Amino acid sequence: MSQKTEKLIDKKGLRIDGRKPDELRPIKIEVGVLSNADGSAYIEQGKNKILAAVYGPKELHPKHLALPDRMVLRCRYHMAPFSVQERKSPAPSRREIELSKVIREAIEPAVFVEYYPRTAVDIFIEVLQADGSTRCTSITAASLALADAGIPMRDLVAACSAGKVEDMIVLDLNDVEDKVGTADVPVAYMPNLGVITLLQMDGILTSEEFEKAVNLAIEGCMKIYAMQREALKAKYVSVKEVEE
Amino acid sequence: MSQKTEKLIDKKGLRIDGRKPDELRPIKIEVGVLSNADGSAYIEQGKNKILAAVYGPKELHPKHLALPDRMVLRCRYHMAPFSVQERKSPAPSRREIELSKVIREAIEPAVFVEYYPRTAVDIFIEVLQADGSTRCTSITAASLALADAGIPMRDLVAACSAGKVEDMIVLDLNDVEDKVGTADVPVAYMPNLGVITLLQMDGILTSEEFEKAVNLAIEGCMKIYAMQREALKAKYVSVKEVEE
Amino acid sequence: MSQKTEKLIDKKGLRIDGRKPDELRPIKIEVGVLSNADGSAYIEQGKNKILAAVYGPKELHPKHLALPDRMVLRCRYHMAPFSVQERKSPAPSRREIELSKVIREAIEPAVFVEYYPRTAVDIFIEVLQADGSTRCTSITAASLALADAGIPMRDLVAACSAGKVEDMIVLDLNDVEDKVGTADVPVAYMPNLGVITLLQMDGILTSEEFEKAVNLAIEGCMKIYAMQREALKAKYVSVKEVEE
Amino acid sequence: MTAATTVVRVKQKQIAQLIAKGKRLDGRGLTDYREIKIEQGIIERAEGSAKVLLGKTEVMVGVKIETGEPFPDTPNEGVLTVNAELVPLASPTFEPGPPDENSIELARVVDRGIRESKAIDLEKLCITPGKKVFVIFVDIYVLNHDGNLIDASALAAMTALLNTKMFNYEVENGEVKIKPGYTPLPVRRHPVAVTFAKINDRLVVDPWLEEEQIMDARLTITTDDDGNICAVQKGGSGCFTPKQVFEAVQIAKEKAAEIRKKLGW
Amino acid sequence: MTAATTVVRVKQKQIAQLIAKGKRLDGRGLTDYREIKIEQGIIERAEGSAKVLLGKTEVMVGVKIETGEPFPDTPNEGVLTVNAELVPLASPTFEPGPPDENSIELARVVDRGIRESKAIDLEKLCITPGKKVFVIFVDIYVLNHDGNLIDASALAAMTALLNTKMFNYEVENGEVKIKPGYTPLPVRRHPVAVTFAKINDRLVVDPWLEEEQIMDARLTITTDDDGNICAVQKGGSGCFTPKQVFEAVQIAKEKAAEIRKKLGW
Amino acid sequence: MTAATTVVRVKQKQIAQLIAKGKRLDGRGLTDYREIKIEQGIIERAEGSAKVLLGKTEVMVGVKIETGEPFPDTPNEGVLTVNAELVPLASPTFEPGPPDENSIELARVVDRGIRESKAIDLEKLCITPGKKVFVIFVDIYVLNHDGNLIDASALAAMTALLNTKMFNYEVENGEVKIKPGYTPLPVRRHPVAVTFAKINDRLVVDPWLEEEQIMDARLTITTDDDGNICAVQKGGSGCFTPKQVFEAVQIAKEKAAEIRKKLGW
Repeated sequence: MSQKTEKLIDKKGLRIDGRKPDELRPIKIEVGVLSNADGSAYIEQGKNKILAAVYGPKELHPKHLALPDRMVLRCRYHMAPFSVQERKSPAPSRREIELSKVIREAIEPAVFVEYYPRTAVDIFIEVLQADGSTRCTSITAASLALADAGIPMRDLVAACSAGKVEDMIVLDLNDVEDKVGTADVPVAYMPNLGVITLLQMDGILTSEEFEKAVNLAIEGCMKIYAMQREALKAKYVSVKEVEE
Repeated sequence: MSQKTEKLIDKKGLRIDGRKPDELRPIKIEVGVLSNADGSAYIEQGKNKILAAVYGPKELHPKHLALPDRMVLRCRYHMAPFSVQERKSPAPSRREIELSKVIREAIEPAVFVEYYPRTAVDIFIEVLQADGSTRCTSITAASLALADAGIPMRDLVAACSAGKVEDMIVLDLNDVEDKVGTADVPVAYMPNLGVITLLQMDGILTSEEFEKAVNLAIEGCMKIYAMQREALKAKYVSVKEVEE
Repeated sequence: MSQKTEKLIDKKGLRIDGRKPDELRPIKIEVGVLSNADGSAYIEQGKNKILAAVYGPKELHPKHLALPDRMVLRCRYHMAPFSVQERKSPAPSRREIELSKVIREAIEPAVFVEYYPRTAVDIFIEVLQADGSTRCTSITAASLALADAGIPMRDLVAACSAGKVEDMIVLDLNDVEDKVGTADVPVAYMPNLGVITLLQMDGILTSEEFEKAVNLAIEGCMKIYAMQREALKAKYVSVKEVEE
Repeated sequence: MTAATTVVRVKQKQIAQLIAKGKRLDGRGLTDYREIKIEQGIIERAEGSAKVLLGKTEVMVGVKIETGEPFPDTPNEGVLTVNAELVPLASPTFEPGPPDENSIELARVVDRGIRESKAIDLEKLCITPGKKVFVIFVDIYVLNHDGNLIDASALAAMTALLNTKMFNYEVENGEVKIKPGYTPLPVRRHPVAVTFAKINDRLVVDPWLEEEQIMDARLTITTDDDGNICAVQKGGSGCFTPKQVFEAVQIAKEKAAEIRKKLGW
Repeated sequence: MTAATTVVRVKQKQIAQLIAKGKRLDGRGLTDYREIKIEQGIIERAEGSAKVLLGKTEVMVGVKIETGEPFPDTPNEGVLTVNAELVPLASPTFEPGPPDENSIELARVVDRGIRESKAIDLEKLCITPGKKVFVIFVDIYVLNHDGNLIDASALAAMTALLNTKMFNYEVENGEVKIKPGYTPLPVRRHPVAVTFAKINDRLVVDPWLEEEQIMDARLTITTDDDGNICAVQKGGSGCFTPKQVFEAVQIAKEKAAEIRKKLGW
Repeated sequence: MTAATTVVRVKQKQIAQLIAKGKRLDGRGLTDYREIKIEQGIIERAEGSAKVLLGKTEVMVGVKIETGEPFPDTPNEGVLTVNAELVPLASPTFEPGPPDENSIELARVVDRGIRESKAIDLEKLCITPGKKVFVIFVDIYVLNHDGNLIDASALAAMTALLNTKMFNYEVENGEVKIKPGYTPLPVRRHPVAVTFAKINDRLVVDPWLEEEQIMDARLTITTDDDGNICAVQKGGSGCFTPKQVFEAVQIAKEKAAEIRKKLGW
């Protein structure tokens, strides 16, 4: 993260997009949006626009990759060429390969993988527009797509980032805050079980700041979790936090 | 197709290589030219020099790709690095991948694919020198190679292009006419059945011109078809249309 | 090999690193250096630093590649990005692919491949630092790694280069001699059987010079062979030829 | 591609028999399109964008503009690049990986329609002749595959190009300086692709997925605003009589005119 | 990844049960590292190099320096590139071929530790702003995999960077002229990665291979000389409670300080 | 590569037994080449071309000339690039795809013969030292594989180089201007590769496919016009005694001289 001279927090303590430090961006969730996939979800979080689809459980080819006692969960995080400022080549980047791995590992703890031995479940995530913290928004969507597909799960996984922007710990970094801020802490959380399933950090934080950021991100996850559950019931939900 | 200022039709209505509008380029055909392939054919049409070989029917690996009720017909159209003005990289281009598909789909209607279930037949086409309308010349050769391999067929497929060059609908475009002309219409045809198996077009034509071009191309196919049959009998034939 | 103006042989007939024409570079050999591999060896020859590991015999995937009457011997010669002056891309170069083939073919004559039908044995060679004649040093190491893995062998394979440097036939070319010299003749040899298993040459030699170079390289192989046997017993040996 | 189950076979038979009678399982006439829904400008990060719903087929297109070098044989023209991705989210038959023959064919057919109709005035995209031009990336992204990807993609591509905004600029010492404001991309023609499936020797327009699975062959006719043909592509392992082809041309002209009218093109 | 044999299962059970009691099969305490052996400067052809042995895990790192272009958004900074190869010599589970998700994750976690702690003064590696900078290639080469590749690789990378020598140079008409002598790379921070495995709901530091095979999840905390956190990475298909995470942070700070002290950093 | 059928085995045994008696199944003596037929200049689009028939083995070579940058260590020399494709048309054992070890070895052995004999005066192909030189692409295209691809390819490559015509040019402000007329490529040496198979401990020259399938090992000796050796390559999973190698060298010199004489080189 490189430091630049932009002013990210104004005199009132509000952020570049007018949010309070602990405020989420507006979120829209829709479940079951694709007719071909076994499960799907579409989410907008700020200007993030992300689709997740689930196919499976299904047979695995070649067969020697199948596991005798559990399903194989696979995940592909992919960005559309037009999702970012400079056109992205369609070939998967190193970043996309790493994120596919950590997202899969963030979701796998929630899935009863032993229910469908010898099968595969594929999670496909397409970032149509990227606006910071896409890995969190992707996990939130992927988790809903799995539930929509009827894959048995211990809990939904909700994900949200926190970070440090100009000496302030803030929730749910947008693109500018992610790039120009001091630190970024993406977290995925299973509220019912009280456990963290994704945790990364880059930047510089004291351990106190880190603890604060993780706890703030978990609070964000709790709010998102409520929306996820709402969306599963309603198949569609749109929330913008109002001034309290 | 970009318009340039070259003069493609002279005052007598003759084309850049002296041909009349409805005249084919000189054609040489030789069948059974390669000792390893199960069937093969070599064709020269103008400066096009093209080899086609057929291998099969044979086992398919991996086996789960085999079809229970028919053979799998595969086709690879490939250009030698030295076949064109600027050296072509040996890796298959997007154009070569598309042409491999449309050529396969032009030939498949002629083949009794159900005679050899669970097998594969490979058609390999190598363009040694390219001089316009190579996809048509390739189909003409591939069809002969299949016949030479003894693959059961409904009919031979003959192919020929027509196009528009300076307001005139002409037969069998050469390289310059293809690049500088107004439109190109490659057609593959099964004369006995009276059906078109390949049809593409790029450029600009009124529907009347298009109809005229397709009909002219079919006439070309009929002439080439006669040569194909001759070549299968003689294993070698060379034809240059003479002034009538 | 390009001719440059550096002086490679001094007035006393000594080489750029002080060696006599028929003198090997200092050699250190250690066998059984890696805990995961079934067999391994590390060798330093001059500034060459090379690791070889053997895995197998083991099952082959996909199974249709297995041979009913013998093992499949595979070999990968690979250079670390930092092993040469200009950083080498990690993707295998054409040179590495050729060397993997000739090294495999240099070692295969020594292996009783028929003892383990339907299996595979992998030889992995990593050049950590390259200083000329790496293919020979690699063969010497790979042969020890095979022995360390308990793969049944007719004989050890020892390898050494000879070449022509400023009108003199010399043993065991280093990097500078390899690049600036007139010719390079890498040889692999099985002393007990008296046969050559690798032979290449590039440069220009009369047939008399070539014969002399091959014979000198075989002498080098004999010396290295003695060290190999010593190393198998001692698991570690370090030899620098002393002035006689 | 895999063996169809019995239930599927029964449905396929039904679809084919209905078509022989001039009817379709979803109630459409043989030359009717499914409902077309278009959204545009939905990807703010892209210079142009559109999403087309053709029944349940869903295609998104994003347009990005960069600067680059012209092709040596057209030094005064910008570069148009059309790319298509059949992302695995859109269909159980799509696989991750580099573009296969289907996505390449899709991109090239859409590309030819735009290019051959000279829909974009590429000469207006030249910055410094022979050195620097604008490169227009048209990225087709199939989100749900329910048949007739070509027509949906061609519509989405043209819609995205029509709402594409280019930043204003001036050239100073060979460098492009961005100036305030935007101008639309110089789009002057509106090619429309109309695709037919041949089933039971009849032609149907805008085949949906289940029709495509049983069709003998496919034919796409792209026409421009004047009813001229600018691109044709036959696909599939079957054939057409010349009569069927010429009949398709007439229908394609009519359907394209209808669509152009509906979209105000 | 394949089904473990009975013998292996028994051993795995034993490892897990011991850890529940606060013990480890190899006699270490839960927060003890294996023996660390470091060699440096061993690859003369490289500008910097190191080999780290962490128990039987063996990682080599070579540093090469070339000139190249800066990234557009940091025109005044040199470029740091970290790459990792899991060469098949190092483990029966590694395959030849392009980098897979494991080697990419390894490289990126090590990269983030160095980059986010600003360990290298990249501004000192600029030759001509916006045009020419030094590019530092850090190549991680795993030679034997016995667990905890991240910590071993991060240690080897920092050791190699610390012994990296850059040739002296001057710029003449935009061309770099080499001058006699060498200067060390401007390294100013010493990030240390400390990795935990969660087994039987307990955290163990520096897991060896057999512990990794039964761990639920992995957590790496990288801290800088001041005890600030500069990179975190959770791996594996399990989870951590927030309490475990915060506990790990404290242990990581202590272990990193110990290592830094031992190495004289 | 697959298990040979009984009929094939019987034939293989016969071939081997005949060779032990100094005879070959096709009637040749052990050191006889098959009939060599050469066509040249057959690809008008290429600057040079040739087709060689060695019995039923058929190899085409095309030479293309482009301009490019020299290698940093030879700034005054043009660049020679030899590439070989074993297209699947030529043999049931060839597969489509990127070059495998066999095509790479073939290209590199032919390349070394031309390069090490200094057959082409690369210094005459320099346009602007260090900046711009001619790049000679020699593309080997195997059309039918009936054994001994190396010798056929080397012959075709040299024939194609010998009939290669370069356009005349002058350099104006660093740009190459084409002038009327052509000059031949500066070829000054005529390396010839002679390949041996070892079967039943005997050496045979110019093995055909069925001999290659049973040979223990392969040896190629390339010599120049003066009988000097300029490239050697042992192939195959067998071995040679030193005596066999030196014997092969003498035969190779004789056979190469014969071929050079026959071709008027």
